Amino acid sequence: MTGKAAAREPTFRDALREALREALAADERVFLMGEDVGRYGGAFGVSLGLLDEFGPGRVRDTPLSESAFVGAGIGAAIAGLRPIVEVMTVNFSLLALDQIVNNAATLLHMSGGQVAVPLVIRMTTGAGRQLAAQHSHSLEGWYAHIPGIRVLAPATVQDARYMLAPALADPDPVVIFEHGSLYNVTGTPDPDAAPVDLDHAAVRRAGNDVSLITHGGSLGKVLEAAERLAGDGVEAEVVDLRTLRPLDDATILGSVARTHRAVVVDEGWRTAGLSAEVAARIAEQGFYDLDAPVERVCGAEVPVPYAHQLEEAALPQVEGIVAAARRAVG
Amino acid sequence: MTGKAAAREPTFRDALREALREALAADERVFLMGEDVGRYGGAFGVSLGLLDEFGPGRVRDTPLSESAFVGAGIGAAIAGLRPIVEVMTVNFSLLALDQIVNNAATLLHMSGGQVAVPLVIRMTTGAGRQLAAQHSHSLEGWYAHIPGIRVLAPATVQDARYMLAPALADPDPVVIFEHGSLYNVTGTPDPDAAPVDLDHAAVRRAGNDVSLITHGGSLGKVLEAAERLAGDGVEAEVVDLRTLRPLDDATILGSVARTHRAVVVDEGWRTAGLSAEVAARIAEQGFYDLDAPVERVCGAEVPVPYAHQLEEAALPQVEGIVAAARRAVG
Amino acid sequence: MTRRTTAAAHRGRPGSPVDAEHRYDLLREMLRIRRFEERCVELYSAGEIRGFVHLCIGEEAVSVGVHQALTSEDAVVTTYREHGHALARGVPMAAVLAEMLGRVTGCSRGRGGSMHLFDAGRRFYGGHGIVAGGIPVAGGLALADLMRGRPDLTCCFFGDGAVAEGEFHETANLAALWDLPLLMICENNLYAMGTPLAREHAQTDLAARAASYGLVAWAVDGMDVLAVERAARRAARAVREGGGPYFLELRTYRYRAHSMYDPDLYRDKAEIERWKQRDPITLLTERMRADDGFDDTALDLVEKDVAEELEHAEAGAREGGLEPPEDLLRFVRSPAEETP
Amino acid sequence: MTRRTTAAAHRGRPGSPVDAEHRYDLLREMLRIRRFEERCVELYSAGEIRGFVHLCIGEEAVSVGVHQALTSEDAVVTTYREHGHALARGVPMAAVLAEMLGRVTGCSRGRGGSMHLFDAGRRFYGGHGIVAGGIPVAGGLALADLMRGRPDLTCCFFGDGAVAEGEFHETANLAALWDLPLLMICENNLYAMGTPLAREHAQTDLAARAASYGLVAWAVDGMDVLAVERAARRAARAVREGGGPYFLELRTYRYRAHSMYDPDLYRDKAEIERWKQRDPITLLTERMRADDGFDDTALDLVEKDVAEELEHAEAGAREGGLEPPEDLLRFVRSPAEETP
Ligand SMILES: Cc1ncc(C[n+]2csc(CCOP(=O)(O)OP(=O)(O)O)c2C)c(N)n1
Ligand SMILES: Cc1ncc(C[n+]2csc(CCOP(=O)(O)OP(=O)(O)O)c2C)c(N)n1
Ligand SMILES: [Mg+2]
Ligand SMILES: [Mg+2]
Repeated sequence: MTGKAAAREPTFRDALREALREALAADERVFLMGEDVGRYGGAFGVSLGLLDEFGPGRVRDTPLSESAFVGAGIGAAIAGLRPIVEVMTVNFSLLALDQIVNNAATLLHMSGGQVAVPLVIRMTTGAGRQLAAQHSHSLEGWYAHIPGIRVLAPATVQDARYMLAPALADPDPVVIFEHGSLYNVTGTPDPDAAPVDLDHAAVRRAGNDVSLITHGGSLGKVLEAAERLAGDGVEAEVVDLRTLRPLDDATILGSVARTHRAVVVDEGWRTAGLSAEVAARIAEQGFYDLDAPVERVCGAEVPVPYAHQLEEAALPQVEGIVAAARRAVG
Repeated sequence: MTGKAAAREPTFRDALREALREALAADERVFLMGEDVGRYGGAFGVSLGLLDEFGPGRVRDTPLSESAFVGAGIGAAIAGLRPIVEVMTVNFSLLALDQIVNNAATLLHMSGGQVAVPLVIRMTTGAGRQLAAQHSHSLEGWYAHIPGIRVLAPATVQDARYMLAPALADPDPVVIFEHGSLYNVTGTPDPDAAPVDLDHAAVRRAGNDVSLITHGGSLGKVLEAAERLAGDGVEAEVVDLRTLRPLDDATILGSVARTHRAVVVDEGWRTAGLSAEVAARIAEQGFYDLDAPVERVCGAEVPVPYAHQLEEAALPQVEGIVAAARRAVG
Repeated sequence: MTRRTTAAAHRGRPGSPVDAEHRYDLLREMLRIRRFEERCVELYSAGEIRGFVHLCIGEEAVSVGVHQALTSEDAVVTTYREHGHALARGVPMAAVLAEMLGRVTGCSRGRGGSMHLFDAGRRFYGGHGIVAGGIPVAGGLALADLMRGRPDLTCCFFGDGAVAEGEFHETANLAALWDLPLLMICENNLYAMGTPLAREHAQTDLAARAASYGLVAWAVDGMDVLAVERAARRAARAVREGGGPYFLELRTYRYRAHSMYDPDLYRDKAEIERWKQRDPITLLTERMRADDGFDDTALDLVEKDVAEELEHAEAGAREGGLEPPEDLLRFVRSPAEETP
Repeated sequence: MTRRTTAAAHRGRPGSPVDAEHRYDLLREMLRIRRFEERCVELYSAGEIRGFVHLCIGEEAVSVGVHQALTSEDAVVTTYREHGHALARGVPMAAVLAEMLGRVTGCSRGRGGSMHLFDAGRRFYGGHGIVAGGIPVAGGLALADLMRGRPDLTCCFFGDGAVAEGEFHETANLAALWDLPLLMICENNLYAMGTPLAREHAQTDLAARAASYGLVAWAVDGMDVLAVERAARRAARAVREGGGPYFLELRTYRYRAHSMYDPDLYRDKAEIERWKQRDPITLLTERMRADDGFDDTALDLVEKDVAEELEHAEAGAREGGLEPPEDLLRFVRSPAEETP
C-alpha cells in the first residue's frame, strides 16, 4: 500500500484500488472502464484518483449503457487488451447478461477455441445498507451457473488486494463480486503472503464439529457465529469459498469429511442459488460422511425491503447461523 | 380442439394454440404480444392464424426489443389487461431480464402490495435441434431462483392445452417454458380431465424403486429410461415437476420416502441450476429416507455445440439416466 | 392570495388559465418540495432516513410544471429522484416521509424507501431504481389506455443519463410505432452521477435525438415553471388527442450532490452558483412580485403554510409503526384472498 | 479477363480502380456466394446440414462490395446470416462447409454451425445468433484499435431489425462519443423474419436514425455492388483517418425465406419477383456485357471456375472427421498450456 497506510489502516476499498493501480501500472494493455469510474472515482470510491494518475484513455467513464460497455470490454479483450470493466452493481448487470452469457462465456467454445476473452468484470453485490429491492441483489449463484466464466468473491482485505492480478492473468473471463458492506472493513494486506490461489477455497477458521461454508459479505457473520459456537464448545470450521466457479470440491468435502456436518451460508435467495449447489454437492459426494442434513442459511426469498427491521429479517444473521449449526450438531 | 383434430392427432403446438385461442376468446383483456407472433405465426408456428382471428390489436407483432415489449407487458398488466408476452426463446430473454427481475417479480412487494402484475410470459427453451450455443439454453433454474414469479413447464399435450388458463388466472407473473423439441409431439387433450393444478407436480409413472424427477423436454427420455429399467425389474417412479417455482416439495419428498432413491434429470447446466435445488431439498428434507446419494443427470457444463454428436453428448440421454438410476439403486 | 390550495385541487381536468392564483399554487407546490427535501437532509444526517436518497432541489419546476397538465386518471412512472413527483402528484407528504422513515404507514409500507414511492390509487407507479427501467413499463401503461380507447396518458420521467440506455431506445421506437399516449419527460440536469452530458451522449441535443424516432420533441427551460407548464399542457393535449408520444427535454439542474453518498467532486462550484441565479422558486416569486403584487408578507405566509404542512406530515409519519418482521414474506405473491 | 483471382487478392490495402478486371472479381465473388448457398439448400434438404440456416441469396452485393474496402488487418463482426461475409472475407469455402456439416475441420471445429462461423486468423469474429449481440463486441474491437493507435477499423454487419434493439443504440452512441473506428453496415432487407420494416421502426429511414447519434450515415443501393463498394471505400477511408464511426444502410433483399424453417407466408411473391429484376449478379453482368465485352462464354467460364471451387470445397469438407464426444468440454476454458 502507499504512504497513506502509515496514517490509517487500509480498507477493503483501498486494497481494491491498490490492486487496480498496480495492474494499470504493470501492464499497458490493462484499462478500467465503467460508469463513473473516472471523474466520480467509482460509485463506491474504489477508483478514486486513478483517472488523474492514468488519464482518461486508461480510466474510461462510460455512458449508462451496460450492454455496450461490457460488450466493448469483450471486444477489446479479444483484440488483445486486458480490460477491467466495472458494472456498478450486480443489479445493473442484468442489462449486460446477454453479453456476458452469450459472448464472454461462449465465444471461446463456440469458435472452436479460437476466440479467447481475457476480460475481468467487477461488480458490487449484496444487501445490508437499506438500498431496497432493486439495489440489493446477490446473484452470485446465477453467475456460478455459467460455464466459461470464473467467479470470484474476495472476503478479506488480503484477497481484495491480491486477487486481481491472478484474475487478469486468466486467459478467460473472470467476474469479481465485491460485497458492498466490505468496502470499509479494514486490514493490512501482507505482500509476502502466498499469492491468492484462485483454485482453492480458504479455511478461515479450523474446527472439527461443523463446517460453515460461505463467501464474500457473509464471512464476517459466519466467523462471529463460529466464535459464539466456540463459547458453547462447538468448534466450527469456516470455509470461505472465495472462488464460486469452479467450486473447490476438495476443500469443501475435505472439511465435511472431518466435521460430518455442514451449514451453507449465502445471502442470495435459497432456491436454485449457490447454496443449493454447495448443499447438493455435499449431499452427493459426502453422502456417507454426513451425520445430519446440510443446513442452508440464505437470504429470504423476497425482494429485499427498505425498512431496517425487514431487511435484517431478510438476510442471514449471526443468530440464524448459530441456530442452524446447533441443529446440525444435533 | 377444432375440426382439424378429426383429421390428425393434435400436437403440443396445436394444444398451445388452442389454449391461446380460448384465452383470447374468453377474456377481452387478454392479448398476445411478441416478435413475429402475428403475420409470421410465431417463430415455432404456435400462434399461426390468431392474427386473422383476433386482429392486430390483440395479436401484436413487436419490434426486436425484448426489454421494451416485456416491460410493456408489465405496464399493461398493471393497468388491468392480461397480456401474454411471447419471448421467442429463453436465449433472448436475457435481454429482458431486468424487466422480469426488477419489475415484474418485484413491483408487488416493493410497492407494499399495491402493484400486482398479472402477466404471462411464454418462451421456448432447450436444445436438441443443433441450434448451437446461443439458441440452446435451458435457463429454467435461473427463473426458478426469482421470488415473485411462478414458473411452469408443460411436458404433455394435456398440460400445453390446459395450463394457460390457470396461469392467466394467477394475479402475479407467470413464466411458461415450452421445450422446443415438444412442439411436434402428438396427443389428444382430454377436456374432461381435472384442471391442471399449478401447485402440484404430476406423477407420470408409479414405481417404488427409484424416483426419477424431471420436467419439460426431458420427460420423454425419462419415461423411456423408466421402461428400460422396468425391463431389468427396476420400477421407477417418474415425477414431472411441472411447476418449477414454487417446487412441490410434498410430491417430490413423498416419492422419495417411498423409493429411497432419487435421480434428478435436468437439461440445464448442473452447477447452481434447478437440479441443484431439487437435489438439495431431497438431501435436506429426505435425509433419513435416502438410501443412496441423489444422482443428477444434467446438461454438460458447456455452451451447447452444433455438431450432432457433440450436442448429443452435451444433453441428458436415456442411457445416462438409466445408468444413474442403476447407481442409485446400487 | 394566501388561499391554501390542496394538492388535489389541480388534479382535475387541466385547463385553468395561468393567473395570479395559479402562480401562487405553483409557488406553494415548489416550496413544499424544497422544504420537504431540506428536511430530508436533516433526517438523513440524523440517521433516521437511510439508504440512497436523491434530491431534486433546484428541479422543482419540472415536477410541478408537468403535473399541471395531468389528470388524476393519468399514470405516472418515475425514477429514484422522485420526491418532487410524488408530492406534486398529491401523494400525502406524511405517507412519503413515513416511507422514508421505513414505517408501515409509508406509501409503500416501508418496503420501498426514498427510491420506490408508490401510490396505486393515484396511478403513481414508482419510484424505479434501475436507470431507464421504468420507461418500458410506462409504455405498457400507455398501451393499455390506447387499447381501451381511454383519453388518459402516461407520463414518464427520466434523466439525461437514461437516454443512453437501450430501454429508452426500444421504448421510444415502440411508442412512436404504436402511437402510444406517452408523455416522455427527460429531466436534463446535465449530469448522470458524476458524468457530464457531453461524456454521456455524442449528440447532446436530446430533443433532437428523440425526434429521430418520430416523436414530437422539443427542449424547454426547466427552471421556469410557467414555461414547463405551457409545454406540458401543449404536449399532453396532443397526446390525448391521439398525436402519439411526445418528448420534452427539460433543462434543469440539481443543486445537491447526486445522492447523499456523493462527495460531489466533479462539478465546479461556480457552475452551481450560476444555476442558482435562475432558481425556479426565485424566478417565479420575482414574476409574482412584479405582476401579482406578491410581497414578503405573502411569501412568509406561504412559507408558514408549508412549514405547518411539513410539521404535521412529520408528526404523522412518526406515528407510523414498523411492519413486524413476521410479515416479511407478505406481498411476494398476492394473497389468495386478494385474487380477483 | 478469365484470370482466376483468389479471395486473398483483394484483401491487401484497398485502392485498385474499378476496372474490368475488378468487376470480374466482384462478379466471381458474388457467384461464389450464390452457388455456395444454393448447394447449402440441397445439403440441408438432404439432412446433411442442420439447425438454423439463413441464406443471403439476393444480398451478395453487400458482403462483396463492403469487403473491397477492408484490409486483412481489419476486424469483421457479423450475424447468423453470414455465409457471404465469411466467403468474401476469404474464409475457405471448405472450412465454411465443413463447419455446416459439423466437421472438426470446420472453421469453428463444428461447434458453431451455420450461424457461428469464426476465423480468428482473418479477424473474422463471428457469426452472432443474438440479434444485435455482435454490435457491442465490434465496438470493443474498434476501441482496441483506437487505443493502440492502429489504422485498422472494425466492420460490423447487422440487419434492419437489429436497429430496434437496445444494443444497437448503446453502441452507436458509444462509438460516436468515443470516435471509434467502426464501420456499421446495416443490411436493410426490409424484413426482420416476417415483420416488415414499417412494423419494426417508426422512423423507417434508418440512415437518418443513425445520423441522429452523430454518426455519418447514408443509404446506398445494396443491389449494385459497385455502388456498395464506392460507399464502403469512402466510409472506410474516413473511419481510418479518424473520422469516427460511419453507418451505411444498404438497401437489399433476401429472395429466400428467413431461415430454412420459414414457410415465408408474410410476403407477396410479386415483391420478390420485383427485387429479382434488380438482382446484383445480373446487374453487374449486364454492366460488364455493355462495358467490358463480357459475354456468355466468359460467364460460363466463371461459373465453371466457381463450380470447381465448390466441388473441391465439398469434397474437402466431407473429408473432415467428427470431433470425438470425449472432447466436448475442450475450449470451455482455455487449456492451461495455452495460457499466455
Ligand atoms: C441501469 C443502471 N445503471 C446504473 C445505475 C446507477 N446510477 C443511479 S442514478 C445514475 C445516474 C443517472 O443519471 P440521469 O439519468 O441523468 O438521472 P439523474 O440522477 O441526473 O436525475 C446512475 C449511474 C442505475 N441505478 N441503474
Ligand atoms: C435478440 C434476439 N431476438 C430474436 C431473435 C430471433 N430472430 C433471429 S433473426 C430475426 C430477425 C432479424 O432481422 P434483421 O435484423 O433485419 O436481420 P435479417 O434476418 O433480416 O438479416 C429474429 C427475430 C434473435 N436471434 N435474437
Ligand atoms: Mg441527470
Ligand atoms: Mg432484415
